[in-house]
Amino acid sequence: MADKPSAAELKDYAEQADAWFKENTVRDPGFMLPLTFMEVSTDQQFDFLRDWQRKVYEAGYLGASWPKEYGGGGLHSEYQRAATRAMKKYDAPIMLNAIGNGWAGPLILDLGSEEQKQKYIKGMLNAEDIWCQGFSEPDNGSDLGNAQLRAVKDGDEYVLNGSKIWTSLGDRAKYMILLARTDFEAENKYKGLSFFLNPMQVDGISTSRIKKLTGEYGFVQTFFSDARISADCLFGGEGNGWSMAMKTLEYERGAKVKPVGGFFVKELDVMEIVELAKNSVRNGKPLLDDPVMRDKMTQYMIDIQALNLNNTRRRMPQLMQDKPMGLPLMNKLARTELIRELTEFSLGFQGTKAGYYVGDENAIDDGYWHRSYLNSFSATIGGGTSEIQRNIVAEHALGLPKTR
Amino acid sequence: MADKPSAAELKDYAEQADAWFKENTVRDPGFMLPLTFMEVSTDQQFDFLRDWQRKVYEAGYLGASWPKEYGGGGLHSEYQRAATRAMKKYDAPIMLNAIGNGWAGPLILDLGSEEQKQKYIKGMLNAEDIWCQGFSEPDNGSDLGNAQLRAVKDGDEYVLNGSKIWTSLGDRAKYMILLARTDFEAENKYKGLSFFLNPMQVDGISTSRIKKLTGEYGFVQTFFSDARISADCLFGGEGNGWSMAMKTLEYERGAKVKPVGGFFVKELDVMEIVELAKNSVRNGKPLLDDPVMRDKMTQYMIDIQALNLNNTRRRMPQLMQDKPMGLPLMNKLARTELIRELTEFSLGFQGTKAGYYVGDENAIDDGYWHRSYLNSFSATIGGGTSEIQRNIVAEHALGLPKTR
Amino acid sequence: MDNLGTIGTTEEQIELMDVATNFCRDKSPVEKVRSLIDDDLGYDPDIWREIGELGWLAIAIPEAHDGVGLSMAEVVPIAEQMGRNLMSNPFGSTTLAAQALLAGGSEAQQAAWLPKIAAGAAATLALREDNGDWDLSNIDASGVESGGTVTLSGKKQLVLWADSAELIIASVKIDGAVRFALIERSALPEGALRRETVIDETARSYEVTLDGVTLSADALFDAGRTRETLEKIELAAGLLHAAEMTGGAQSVIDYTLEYLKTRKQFGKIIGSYQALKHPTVNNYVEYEKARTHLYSAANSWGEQGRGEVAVRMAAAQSHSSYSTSADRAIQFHGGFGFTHDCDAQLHRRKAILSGALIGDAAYQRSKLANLLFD
Amino acid sequence: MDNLGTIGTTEEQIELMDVATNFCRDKSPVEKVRSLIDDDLGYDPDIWREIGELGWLAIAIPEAHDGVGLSMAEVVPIAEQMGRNLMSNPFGSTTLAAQALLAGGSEAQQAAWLPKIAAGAAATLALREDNGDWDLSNIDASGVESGGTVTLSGKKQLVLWADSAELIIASVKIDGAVRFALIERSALPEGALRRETVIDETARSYEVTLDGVTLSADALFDAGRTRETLEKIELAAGLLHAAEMTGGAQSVIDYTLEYLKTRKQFGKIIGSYQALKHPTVNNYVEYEKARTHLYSAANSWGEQGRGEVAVRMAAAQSHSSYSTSADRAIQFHGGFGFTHDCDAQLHRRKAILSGALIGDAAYQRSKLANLLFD
Repeated sequence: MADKPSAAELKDYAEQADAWFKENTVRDPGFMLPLTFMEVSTDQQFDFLRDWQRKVYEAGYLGASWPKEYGGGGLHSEYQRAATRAMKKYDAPIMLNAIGNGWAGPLILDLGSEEQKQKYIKGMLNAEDIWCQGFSEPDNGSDLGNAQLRAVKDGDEYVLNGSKIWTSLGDRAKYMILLARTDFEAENKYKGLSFFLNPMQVDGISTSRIKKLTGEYGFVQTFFSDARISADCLFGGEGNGWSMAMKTLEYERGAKVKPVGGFFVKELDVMEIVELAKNSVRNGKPLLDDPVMRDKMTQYMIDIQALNLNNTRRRMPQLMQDKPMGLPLMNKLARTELIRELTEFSLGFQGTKAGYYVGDENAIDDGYWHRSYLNSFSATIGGGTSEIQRNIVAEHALGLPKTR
Repeated sequence: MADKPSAAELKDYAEQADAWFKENTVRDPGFMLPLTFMEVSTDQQFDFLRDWQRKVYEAGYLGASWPKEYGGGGLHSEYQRAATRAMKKYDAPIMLNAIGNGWAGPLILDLGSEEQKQKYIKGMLNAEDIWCQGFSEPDNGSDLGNAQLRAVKDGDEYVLNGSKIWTSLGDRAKYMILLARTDFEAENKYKGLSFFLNPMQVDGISTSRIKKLTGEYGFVQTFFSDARISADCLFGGEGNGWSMAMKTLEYERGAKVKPVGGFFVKELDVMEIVELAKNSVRNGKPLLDDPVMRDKMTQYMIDIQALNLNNTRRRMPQLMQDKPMGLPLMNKLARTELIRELTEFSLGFQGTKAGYYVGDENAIDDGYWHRSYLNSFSATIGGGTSEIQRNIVAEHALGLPKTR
Repeated sequence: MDNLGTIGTTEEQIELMDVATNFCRDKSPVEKVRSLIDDDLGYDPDIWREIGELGWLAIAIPEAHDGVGLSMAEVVPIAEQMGRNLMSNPFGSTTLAAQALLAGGSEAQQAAWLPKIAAGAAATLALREDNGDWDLSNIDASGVESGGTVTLSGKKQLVLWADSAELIIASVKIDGAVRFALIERSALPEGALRRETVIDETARSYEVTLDGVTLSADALFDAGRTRETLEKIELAAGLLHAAEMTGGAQSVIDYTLEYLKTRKQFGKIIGSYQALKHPTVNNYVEYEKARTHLYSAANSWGEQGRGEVAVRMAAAQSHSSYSTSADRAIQFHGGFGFTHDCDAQLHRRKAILSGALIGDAAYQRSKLANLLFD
Repeated sequence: MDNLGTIGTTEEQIELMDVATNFCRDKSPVEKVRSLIDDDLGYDPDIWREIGELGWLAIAIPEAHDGVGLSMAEVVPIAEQMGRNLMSNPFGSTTLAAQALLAGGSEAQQAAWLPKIAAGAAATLALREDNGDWDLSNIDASGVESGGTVTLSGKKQLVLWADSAELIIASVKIDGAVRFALIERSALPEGALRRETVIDETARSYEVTLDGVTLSADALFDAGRTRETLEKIELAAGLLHAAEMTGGAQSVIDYTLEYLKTRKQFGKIIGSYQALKHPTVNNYVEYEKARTHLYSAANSWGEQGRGEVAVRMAAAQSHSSYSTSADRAIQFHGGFGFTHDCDAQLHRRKAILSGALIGDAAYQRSKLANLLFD
């Protein structure tokens, strides 16, 4: 455990980080940068973000607080937080290798063997090894526990058959964290699941790109037909797949393992929409002179401010006595629904120009708002739909009975 | 079956009716008149409405198209419709005996014996015999089919034990249409139910008034303890209670039996709220100069106009091809929820005066709007909550599966 | 209020509803709609010819000009069924051009163009500009008149189906006043049309550069007719798009219902979950309101005052209903809803374009408020 | 935007939160709340005395005037818990009167009254009038000054707890300018107070007739302090009511949850139906937003600019959250919800009164918009 830095040490580091990101952050490479790792569509975007992650890592501002022996910086997590603040400050691009750094990495650091740590950690930090996630299946979008992809032990290998879907970067990944069914007779659906660190470059594993409602690509469906992987890929032991998967979700919520740094999803900058509103004209008058728009915009400001302050309040136990799970569990629901509403609302600022889309020279902000609205569904649907989220809040924060 | 009147005959009658209601309609007796038969609170209100119904009946404008031999006017239903139009035109008070004329009457005329028709119809038309409804029970508010009030046959009597709730006019009624359980071993909950025309002035039947959230009275709970009624009160035969109850609901929707005439519920006159809005001042300016209020008010006008036009469209088969049950089934849901929203919205017109309630000289419109808002829940809850209504529309108009 | 619309239908309207219901369903299955997305023209010329032969373009054109002599009321069920089946073609733009000619065109101009349109020629309107304003009188494109000819300049945006239109009626400012110019597409210089990328992939829209276009002064509408022409166009467009959006709302709700009735999660048909069921009921209720307003608008069309109130109510309600139903359709289809293969996005995108063209629900309400409360 | 509030707490605030949580829960069970509805005074004098002894009325009063020397930030958790337990008494009106004295009172006026208030004397403000306006500078009650005495006339409405207050601070117009007058209730003529029927049955409100009330000219606040006094009152009232409404929202949601967890229909606990479960989650989310804004407002209280933004956000969010949660609470309790015995209506009525007193969510937003966008 690295020592807590002195204020002076931290200040120095923070200033270095600030200077570095000030100098190195490219905000407009001349093409649209993805707001989330789920929106990487073109080779251009992929290559740019991969290079960017490596560059940040090599500068020491990614994985700074992960163990030195596996490729991290070995520093106290305060350092990494300072670096991440600098990235935010300069609106730096996202970190590409989200599943690796945010999900697989923490799991391996927490429960992996020495060999596994040696083998996987550095490659995910420098973005050499891209990771993807194989939880959802076409027939079990919301019902992860019901995963049906079959993994049958055969000697020192597992034979995989089935399909996974919504795999971000699946066509570019070297590894997949895979939830598969090893036991079809288990007493309940969860106990039959096992968790694998699955190599993607294997015969019998193929991917096909999924065209999103935005017209872009970003997800793939992955097909497994008699794909053979080494039994060493099993992680956490047979039958423990569900608990491993749940752990990755905890890490994602920031539990236990030190933060890898950076961010995988760019939060919509509210002020952007205020700017759009301020610069929009409706029937010859500034949009924000229209009291109906003002009123709605004000309500959104109230919502946005509340969600931003919630992130601080979550760390204030004195204000988290009653229903302590409420704020953490509602965050995804509230934030993703707000962004959907807000981006949809922004279309109403654009008058006839709302008819244009990404790619037309007449489109306002190059169609950013239309695209953001359509993309917003990836967050209200992915990672548990808003409907599922409401069940979770109701059952785990409010103590209401399950819906059968 | 009475003959269809000629245009001339109808015109004469309509003119007479118009003249009569023009002359006889009292709109402001000096106290607040109930908007629905569920809101009759004081003796003053009750006596006034009872007299009014008798007067209308005796003038021949209520039950005009019900059979002459039982006390009706024996005319074609076009006549009654003309009379009802006149009542609406002059904003006449409601007809008090709703359960009698709207529910029990049609049932008896449709399926009752000669004796029953002789015994009951005239008394309900002239409001001599007030009727009430005993379907809901304290523990089965929404689940009517689960009624538990026990009716045990004993010789030529039934012995009743249990309780009914939300009985409008229950403390003033001579008869109750009662849904009771005669068979606790029936194969399903519905088959165990029977339907009674139950006399209220019987030993062992007592009522207690329920104070509404408005602070007023209007409903009672009725208690039955070893109350004995004649077996002749059974209607439709043992085990047919559910289908009898369902029939009363159909009649209420205007099926089969000729319209008795008048109305039991006064529809909120939209223009009243527009007037309130027009006359309201907010921060020194007319409320309707406030574009936010204008915008909301406009949306309500769109909603109100749609629901009013729906009543016409329902009778236009050419516009009811797709999902024919949709409009009829959604009407209660849409209308009652709209009235709740609209009356709540009206509180926002009143500035600091919204703090006052019925009875204060400073209250706007004597607190009419606050009272209407609070009372609006009787319609979003009573007769099947809005949540139940959504199930009904989903399952019977849209063909979605039942929620278990 | 005496300016609220009433509801009613005409026999012809209902007959056309029956014909259009079958025709649009048969000729525009969704596979066809999707194949046309990648087609330059954007519609099937044979079907377009059939539409002409059916006389649908002639419905609201007077018999004197070889039309059927009915009104926009009878056009409504056709537009509704086209919207319901995502059938995209110059029907709407052509109908609006004919309405513009009827409102603003001289006898000669009408005689020159209405029979052609009635016989199946496509036409369109060029009204919108870079200011994005829904107030169509706020324009910068201009014309200079001298010696009997007019020279135009400026750009018009969101000109639907311009490449298919034989006639483009453009609004331009001449001596500070808005005028309408009849432009034959064939008279446009090379490169005057730029295909635009619009949010609705089933539509075809063009930016039209007027620079250097010259025409004879008698290709202009009379200056005195500008105001009523603008009003007529706005109302006709509102009614037409309300019809399309209402049909679209019906179809996206049915599409969602189909999924809710068949898709299983957690071992249950998802349509049995009230989280999906009840919002769908709410959307259905809003759709029925929209359809009621639509046929009230059709019925009140042409009545002074009432017509505009009814049309704007229909436009506002259909836009909000279509938008919300399509938004929920995406959400309720879960992962599939996020794919381009799910039809929900086709509807969501179409609703956005329609709102952009005629003014969204909030805009319609702001206009309505003036009619209702002032 | 640099005028957005931040969130934080003080130790004293949290200590008071713990004390108030227990005190209000123990002293204000709902049976007691209901028995007080029929009580003329409207609160339990012994508990009021205890509140004085606890020093709660002294919290935001400077030590120089025998106060604790903290700020409104520390009053917030108390008001929140009172709202949560529907505990009704002159705490709020007295606190606001003290804030008014601090903003507008002379040293002598503060010295005369703040120690009394700190020691437990009730006070109130008389600001509202028949015009119903939320703009407190729009008043007609007036005073005429001559020879060192002021003669008042006019009526003030919605004066909370006037019959219990030793001091009534009334706004009146003198020579066309809004002034504040310190009126000892004992100095009011017979019949000057009329108890009003307000929507919240747990509150006590009076109409105060000022006609014939005369007082010495030094019972007026300095004319130069009027503006800041009005602003201070509006903000303090906004914060206080936001706290009450936030506590009320928490409590009506918990009350609903309790019912949803125990009531059965169709053989199932009704809380398992998503039709009730999901809207309750939405209401809960809105409540948590309100509470976050509340403690941001408390924390930002006193910061120029930020303070008002944070307070109005808290007021807007708590009013809409409380109103909606209570409205749904009535609905979700079914038939019982429609009865006076169900506590949901107590909350719904209280939310209406609070909105009437400080300005509802829409009003707060309209004020906010100016602070945020202009």
